Amino acid sequence: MSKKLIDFVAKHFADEVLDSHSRLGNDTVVLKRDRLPEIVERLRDDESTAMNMLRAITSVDYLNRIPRFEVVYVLYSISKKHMLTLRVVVEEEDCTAPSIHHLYGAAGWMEREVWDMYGVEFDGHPDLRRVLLYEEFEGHPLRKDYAKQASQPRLDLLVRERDSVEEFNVFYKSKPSEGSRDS
Amino acid sequence: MGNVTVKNVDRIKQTLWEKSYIPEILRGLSVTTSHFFRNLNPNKEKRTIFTREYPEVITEYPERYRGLHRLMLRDDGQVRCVACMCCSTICPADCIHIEAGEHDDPTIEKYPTVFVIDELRCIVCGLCVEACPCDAIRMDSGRHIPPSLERDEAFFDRDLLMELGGLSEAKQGGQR
Amino acid sequence: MGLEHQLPEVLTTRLESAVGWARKHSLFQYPFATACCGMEYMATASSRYDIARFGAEIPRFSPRQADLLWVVGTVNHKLAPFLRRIYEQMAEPKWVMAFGVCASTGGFYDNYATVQGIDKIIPVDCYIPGCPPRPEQVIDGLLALQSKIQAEPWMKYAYEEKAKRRAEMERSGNPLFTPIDGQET
Amino acid sequence: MAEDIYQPLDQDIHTEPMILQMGPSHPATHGTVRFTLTLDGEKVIKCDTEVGYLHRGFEKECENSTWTQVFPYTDRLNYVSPLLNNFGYALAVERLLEIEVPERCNWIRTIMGEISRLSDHLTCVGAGGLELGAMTAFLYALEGRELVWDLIEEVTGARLTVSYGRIGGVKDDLTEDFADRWAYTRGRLQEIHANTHKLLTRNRIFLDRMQGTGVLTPEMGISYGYTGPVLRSTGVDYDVRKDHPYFMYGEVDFDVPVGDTGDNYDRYLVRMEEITQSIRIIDQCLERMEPGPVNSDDPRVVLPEKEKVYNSIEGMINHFKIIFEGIQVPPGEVYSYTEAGNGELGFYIVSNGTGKPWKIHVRSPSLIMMGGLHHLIEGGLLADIIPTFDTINMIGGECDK
Repeated sequence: MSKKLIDFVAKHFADEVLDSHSRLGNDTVVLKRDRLPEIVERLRDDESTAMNMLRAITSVDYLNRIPRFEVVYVLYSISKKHMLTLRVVVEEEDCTAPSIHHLYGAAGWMEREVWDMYGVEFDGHPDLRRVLLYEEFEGHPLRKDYAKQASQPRLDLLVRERDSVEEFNVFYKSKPSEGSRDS
Repeated sequence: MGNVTVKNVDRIKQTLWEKSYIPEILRGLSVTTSHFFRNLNPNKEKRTIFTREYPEVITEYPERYRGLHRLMLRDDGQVRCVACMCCSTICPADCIHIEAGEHDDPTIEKYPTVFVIDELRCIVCGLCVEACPCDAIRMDSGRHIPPSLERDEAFFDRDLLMELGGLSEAKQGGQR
Repeated sequence: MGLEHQLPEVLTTRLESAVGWARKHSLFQYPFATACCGMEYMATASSRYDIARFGAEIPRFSPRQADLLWVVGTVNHKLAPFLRRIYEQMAEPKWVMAFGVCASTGGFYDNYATVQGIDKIIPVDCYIPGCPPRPEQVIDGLLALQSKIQAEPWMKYAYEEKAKRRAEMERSGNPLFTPIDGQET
Repeated sequence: MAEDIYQPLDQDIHTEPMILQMGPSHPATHGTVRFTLTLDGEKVIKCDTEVGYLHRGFEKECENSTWTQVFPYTDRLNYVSPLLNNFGYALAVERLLEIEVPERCNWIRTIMGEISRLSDHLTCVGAGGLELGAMTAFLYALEGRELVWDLIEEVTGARLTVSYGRIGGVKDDLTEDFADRWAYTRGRLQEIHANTHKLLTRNRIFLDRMQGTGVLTPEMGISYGYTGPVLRSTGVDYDVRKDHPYFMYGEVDFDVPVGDTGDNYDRYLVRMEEITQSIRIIDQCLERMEPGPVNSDDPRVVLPEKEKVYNSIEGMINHFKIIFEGIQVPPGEVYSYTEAGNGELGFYIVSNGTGKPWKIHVRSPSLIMMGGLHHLIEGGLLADIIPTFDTINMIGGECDK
């Protein structure tokens, strides 16, 4: 895999690059946050890169690491058939990243999803609503410190906490005790 | 090496005759009536009736079909399971509940005093069968899990699962 | 009712079984299809398994015209109010079928998003296990429900029993049967 | 003069757009999705799509499972073609582990993947027919799907949620009489394909509903991240199988059908043509594959054979380690992508070197397509939503994760 794309970013935005590597067929550049839209726009419009498709935006929560979050952008060029992964570091206290919704249509919903799941705010996004969860939901479920089973019912439901051991016990107590067959 | 070509799909242009609906109605009717008459063929072999008459004619499931669990038995008719917890660990749905007990027979270390599968949580993935190190649990009973009218009816306990089980032929314990 | 008290016992039981028979063979269903099980629901309804053989072929996409609610697939907390509302819109007598493990118990989705079984929102009459259930399982479940409907007392007790059950549940503080605020059913 | 008479009347009629909620449980949206439509008469001015009614916490569940336990969850992403998801995920983890699978495994994955694609496209075409009133086409397509599922069940043991892929291989080899069974199924499928063509492709009612509705331009498609048959219908020949061959797609001949207008009818035609191509790929694979092992021989990832587990202490220990601790995947991250039924299915996987994934992100084609759906709907008629939504082929499990 050639490192053409990494070199391109390093050449034009040397100050922004924190780290870069090419591993397992993925070229990755770790960037500072603030000039991201500029870099992405350059990558999209320059003829030698022509990254015209945004494949995915996601975030990774490295709990107990500073900076805690990383927002990952996967760019692809349909004509040149090459791919570049940009990783942007985001602090926990200032959990924002610049929005690139004006560059790619797809970014609008992807950023909404990252906001929904990780709580990373995107500056300049016109419609930053929850997309998969509902408005009443508090917190961001894919953060590592959000408990897996902490549900927030919309109805005032009878919510039985699931406890499989207890379920089995209830089942067993309801039956007369029976001697095991083979002992 | 493969040869991959890009080709355009042909969009059809309707003729005036086709726009009049008539040929398409006829064509559609020809398809459906040909199905109809084929199934009226006096030679029953040539009919292609697709419907299964399920409750009257029981469907035979393929050999690999994952259905109701069964617990396999040893030669002496006791359960093979040694309560190693592999199946309940790998189960993504967490639907197997095992409590281990000491066995009187010194050659057998442990056996399950309680072995319950919540069939209403089981997602029939078959990971438990792969995880079992002693061929004790299988899902090839050739039966599907029966529906239940009450939640509690779906807990299948050890004795029920053993009734379905057969003798396991797996030999264990080296050349012993 | 009232007429049934005038009738001799033999006649009412006859009538009861006739009504049960009529009901169980004319189930108008509302498929609340959300997830994977919807694919098997399609398979059950189409040519190979042909659920029409059991008098349950017509899906009514209006809850007011349906009397059997199939909850086909996972219900999450975002969708739960809608399911509850659909259930409340259905006219009595009504039955609910939990289709697949997700609807029955939540299956292996044991997390913040999913409801751990629709029986926490609405009462369920029949649970069909399997993820997703084979059409054979669905037919078995339908037959089980049909025999339940047949056995259900109609003239003497059905409504009184249900009303009693509701009142009891409300008294015991179970919010299962209290209507949602500000919602007409 | 006539204009003068009517002008004041026009001003007097007070009209305002109507807001209509469509969904989340609507018969035409075969999935749970909600449109908030602003209507001017029958024309859609604005469409706000709301998804998430099937959000099941896929990513959270994966983070709490071992690498092997993720397979059942991937089955339920795109539940019409679960095998493609299985193999896509397996490929991603294998890239991270840097292991190669045996050749026969790759052939099997190609065959089973294409069989799954058949089921996906048949469902889409059939359901499209149903929603436009062509019930017969639906019944025929589902007949084809049942035949395909019979094959899948023979091999995997389940009709729909197969959990057949494994890291470093597949669960089981093909059955011995698979080629014969395929020969039968193939004949029936081609008959069904021909019948569907006869019923739909030149039918005027169908054409009137499909042609010129839900038009997508190539620029819009690329910008909104559309992939798969929907993007190909606009004339962009992007297909992961062609551009970045994986498994055995580099070894077989097939055509990538592309459309030129990007309307619903093109999407339908592309899917119909892909059914033919999938059949062609399977034929070639079955002809060329050779016997051999189906699982990698790497003891880190593949469970030892049952014989060894029963009879040797090393086998037993290895077995227990994989079951209890999970497969140990070296730290790192990878973005791996395959062509699923609806488009590019990407997995962005981060491992911290333990038996459980630190993060699994799915680039699900449906969710991304739903993000741009309002462009296809706005400006059209209310009734056009139904064919558009169908040919987009949004699958709830994949869209909402």
